[in-house]
Amino acid sequence: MTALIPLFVVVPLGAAFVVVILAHVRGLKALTPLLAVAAVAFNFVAALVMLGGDPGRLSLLVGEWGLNGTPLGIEMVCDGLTRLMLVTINLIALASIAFARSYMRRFTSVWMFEALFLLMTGAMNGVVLAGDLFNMYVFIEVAAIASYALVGFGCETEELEAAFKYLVLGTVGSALILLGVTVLYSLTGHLNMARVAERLPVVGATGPAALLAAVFLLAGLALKAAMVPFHAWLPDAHPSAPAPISAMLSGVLIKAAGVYALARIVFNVLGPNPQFAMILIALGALSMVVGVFLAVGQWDFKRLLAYHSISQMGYVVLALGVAAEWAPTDRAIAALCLFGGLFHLFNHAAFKGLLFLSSGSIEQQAGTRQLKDMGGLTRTMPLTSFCCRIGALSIAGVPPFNGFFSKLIIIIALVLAGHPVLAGLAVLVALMTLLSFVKVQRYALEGEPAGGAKAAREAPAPMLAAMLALAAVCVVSGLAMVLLRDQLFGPASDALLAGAKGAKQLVVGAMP
Amino acid sequence: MGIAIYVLTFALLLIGIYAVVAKKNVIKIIIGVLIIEYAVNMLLVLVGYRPAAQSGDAGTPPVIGPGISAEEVARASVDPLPQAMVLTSIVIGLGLTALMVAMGLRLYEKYGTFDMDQIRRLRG
Amino acid sequence: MKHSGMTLIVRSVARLVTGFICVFGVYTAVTGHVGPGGGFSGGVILAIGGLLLVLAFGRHGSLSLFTEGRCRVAGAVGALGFVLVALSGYAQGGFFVNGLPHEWETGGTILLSDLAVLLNVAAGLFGAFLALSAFRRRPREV
Amino acid sequence: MGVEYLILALIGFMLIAALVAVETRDLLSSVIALGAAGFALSAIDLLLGAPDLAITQVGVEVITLVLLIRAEVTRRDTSTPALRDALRTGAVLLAGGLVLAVVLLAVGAFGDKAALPAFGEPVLAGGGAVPPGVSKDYLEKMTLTRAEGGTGAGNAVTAVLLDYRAYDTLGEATVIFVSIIGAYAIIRRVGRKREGESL
Repeated sequence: MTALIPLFVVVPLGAAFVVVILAHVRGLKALTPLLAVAAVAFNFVAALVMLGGDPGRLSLLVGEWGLNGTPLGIEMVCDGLTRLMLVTINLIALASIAFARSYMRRFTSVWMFEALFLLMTGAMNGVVLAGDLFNMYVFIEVAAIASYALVGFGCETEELEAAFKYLVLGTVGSALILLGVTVLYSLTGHLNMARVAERLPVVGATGPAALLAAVFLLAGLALKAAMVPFHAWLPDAHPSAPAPISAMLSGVLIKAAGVYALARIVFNVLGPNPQFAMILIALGALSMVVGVFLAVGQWDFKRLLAYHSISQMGYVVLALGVAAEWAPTDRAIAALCLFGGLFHLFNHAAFKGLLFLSSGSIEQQAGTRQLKDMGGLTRTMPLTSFCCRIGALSIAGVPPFNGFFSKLIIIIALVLAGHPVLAGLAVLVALMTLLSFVKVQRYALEGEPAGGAKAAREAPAPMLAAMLALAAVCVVSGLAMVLLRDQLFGPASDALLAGAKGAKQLVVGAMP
Repeated sequence: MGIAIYVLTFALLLIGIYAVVAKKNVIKIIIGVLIIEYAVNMLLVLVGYRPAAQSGDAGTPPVIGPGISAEEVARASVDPLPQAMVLTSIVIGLGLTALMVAMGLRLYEKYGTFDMDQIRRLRG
Repeated sequence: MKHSGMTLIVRSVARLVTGFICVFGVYTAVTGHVGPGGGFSGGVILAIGGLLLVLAFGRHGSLSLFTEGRCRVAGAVGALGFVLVALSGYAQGGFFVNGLPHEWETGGTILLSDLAVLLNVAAGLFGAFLALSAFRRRPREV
Repeated sequence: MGVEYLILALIGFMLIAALVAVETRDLLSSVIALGAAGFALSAIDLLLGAPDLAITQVGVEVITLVLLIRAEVTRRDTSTPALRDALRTGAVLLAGGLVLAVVLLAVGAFGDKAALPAFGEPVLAGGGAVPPGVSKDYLEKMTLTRAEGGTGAGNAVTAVLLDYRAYDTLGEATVIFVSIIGAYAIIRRVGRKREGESL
């Protein structure tokens, strides 16, 4: 099992290098899409195998560099949370790359897209598998650079401007993360997360130097996760990318490089305490409310979805914050919050990926992203509209779908944790979300076909297959929640709640 | 003395952030990003420094070579790990520069200006 | 297209110096395990050598052998080589396990990794420079 | 203690060069001032016992300067300051002041206990609250065999980069690769095909 861990990173990276070589060999260029799909499919299957296997922590010392239980090199860790993230990332990646087979036909040099896509996916797998602070930074940076280029892939004017803005802000965020890592290293002499967590209390986990590290890390990761007030780049960058990339960015990149890293560092490295909890709660609540208010007024379909990403990630960060507040005192409430938060994280990946893919399908067929120029898509594109509707119902939190359950759990957890005001806000935001998606239904799907929608035809089969698969996930994961809780979310929240104490267990595995 | 060195490094970081946030010329923004990289890299090298055995000399490199024995390296050389991190970070910065220059050139080609305000206005 | 080179003096000096720069770049890379330097420094220096020739002689002067496409392939081959070094560890029992003779001043796979990185960095940077300078010179699109 | 004063002077020079680079209106001067700061940084690297970094920094600086000078299609920064920029500057100054206050606390300017190790006394040197970190092993095991924790490289930075932490370097090689493929993708002549066009 541990031998499988590096392959999550190496297979996509190696495939990307091979794609570049194949693209320059006459006659072999046609193989690149197959290779890309095969690499992502391999990762998805491997993620399912990992999920089905032993639910405990797996640890791999890269290069077998360890002495008497001390890692000398880099450690890769696969625990419950990592497994959940691996499944999420590779599920959305598989759907997106399958979708891209047809969608990207309109673009030139598609092999560059495939190479960048594979590099981004592999790097995100690297982020969630990292048991080492600097390693995490490196892979966050690889994923981010690939996404900067992919946002500008269409080379149109707005796309370039959005990509440049995203690049500059993203780089500032990365620099802040590296500063935080530097401070932690100079305090503890280690980069291994478990070792840092172990030694931080000795030098003063609440002292000014640790505070400095926390300020840098939280600010940098909040920038990556597009939390309000660091969200300025997201509403430009996410809609500008080609649709499969929008699905990847909103669906998994802001989670892997932002929220996941934030959770890991707050819970497993710095250790949960009331100050960090307050910061996370404030960031989460603010993003949740501001994001939805900005979304309601949007008429550009993809931009509307992007603002909803900010708002929905607000739910997740809010739940994480409340969990951090209760983790030292009441484990049960913290576990419930984490369950809600992580469940919503997975659900958001599924329905936001679905919505962005269907928006891409609509944009391609109807030739517009403006809701006012559409109408009656149910008649001209029945299957796409069906998928879009399932995604909208899920994000709006309508009962049998997955979004309803995760929001319900978060709200219950907030009430139990003694935050009735925040729970009320969460309900309000859910209603606003519903309102905004009623608008989407009303203008895009219902009524008489208008504008570009008149000439629209149903999307090609690969695109439909990707959307239907994600729609099935949205329906099934809502109903199968009780089943999934022990399989997926139990080990994941345990991994976070083990905190700095559990981090010591990270260091196992073969020593020479 | 040491405190002044650290504080000036953070001042350099702030100059970079100021350029990124307040300047509107694409080239100036790129320069701001590069200044931020300098500050971060410098801080990394600084935290690994320890003075050479003979005071007044530059720090001992973590390299065994003519005139530097293994014992001396183990006893007095500077920390190699932050240097490896900086090397990574320098290379990341170089890659980013290439990407930023590509985007800057492309923006100029499309809009005929480096001014982000004008670019925004032209976009409408 | 007529290339824009520089004056005769610059060209002569460039011709003389480039050889030394390139040799120094490779030397820096292959001695990285025993002295200062390594694949990255070597690759950057090697790229500077190529850059100097292009600046002095123009795009089509002397390096028409190294096209953008070939540079991309060479960069990918370098990166793939590094991945293969990583995977070769599986033969020894794990990811990135250094399996070659590993005593004092041999460095095991370090030399191989240095060479792979050298190719990756030098070819990548030189190719990027070619692409950017070719872009700079082409007429504005409508 | 001569080295520390030299480092301080060089950092001061970098600050001035950075300010010139940010504030001057002529873009060519601006880029050259940035280059000056970069070369000062490589001198600092040399003083701090990092010859590897000094070599790489000089090389990277040259390439950066060439790329930036090539990128300068116009020479003037023609942007005009507006009220919003003044507000932004104010916000930066405010946030910067706060960060500097935390930095002062963190570097132990007020004699705090849980501060960063003082300059010149890294964790590696021992003597702090925590035992020296992994770097101590890197330095002490340089001439040993693999079984005892050595790599067989005479340069500890290379040993860390390509053996102990070779996996990071895989990421690093990937970064160069990804940003260069990204640059190619950004400067493609045409991004999207038009109707019925095949490229």
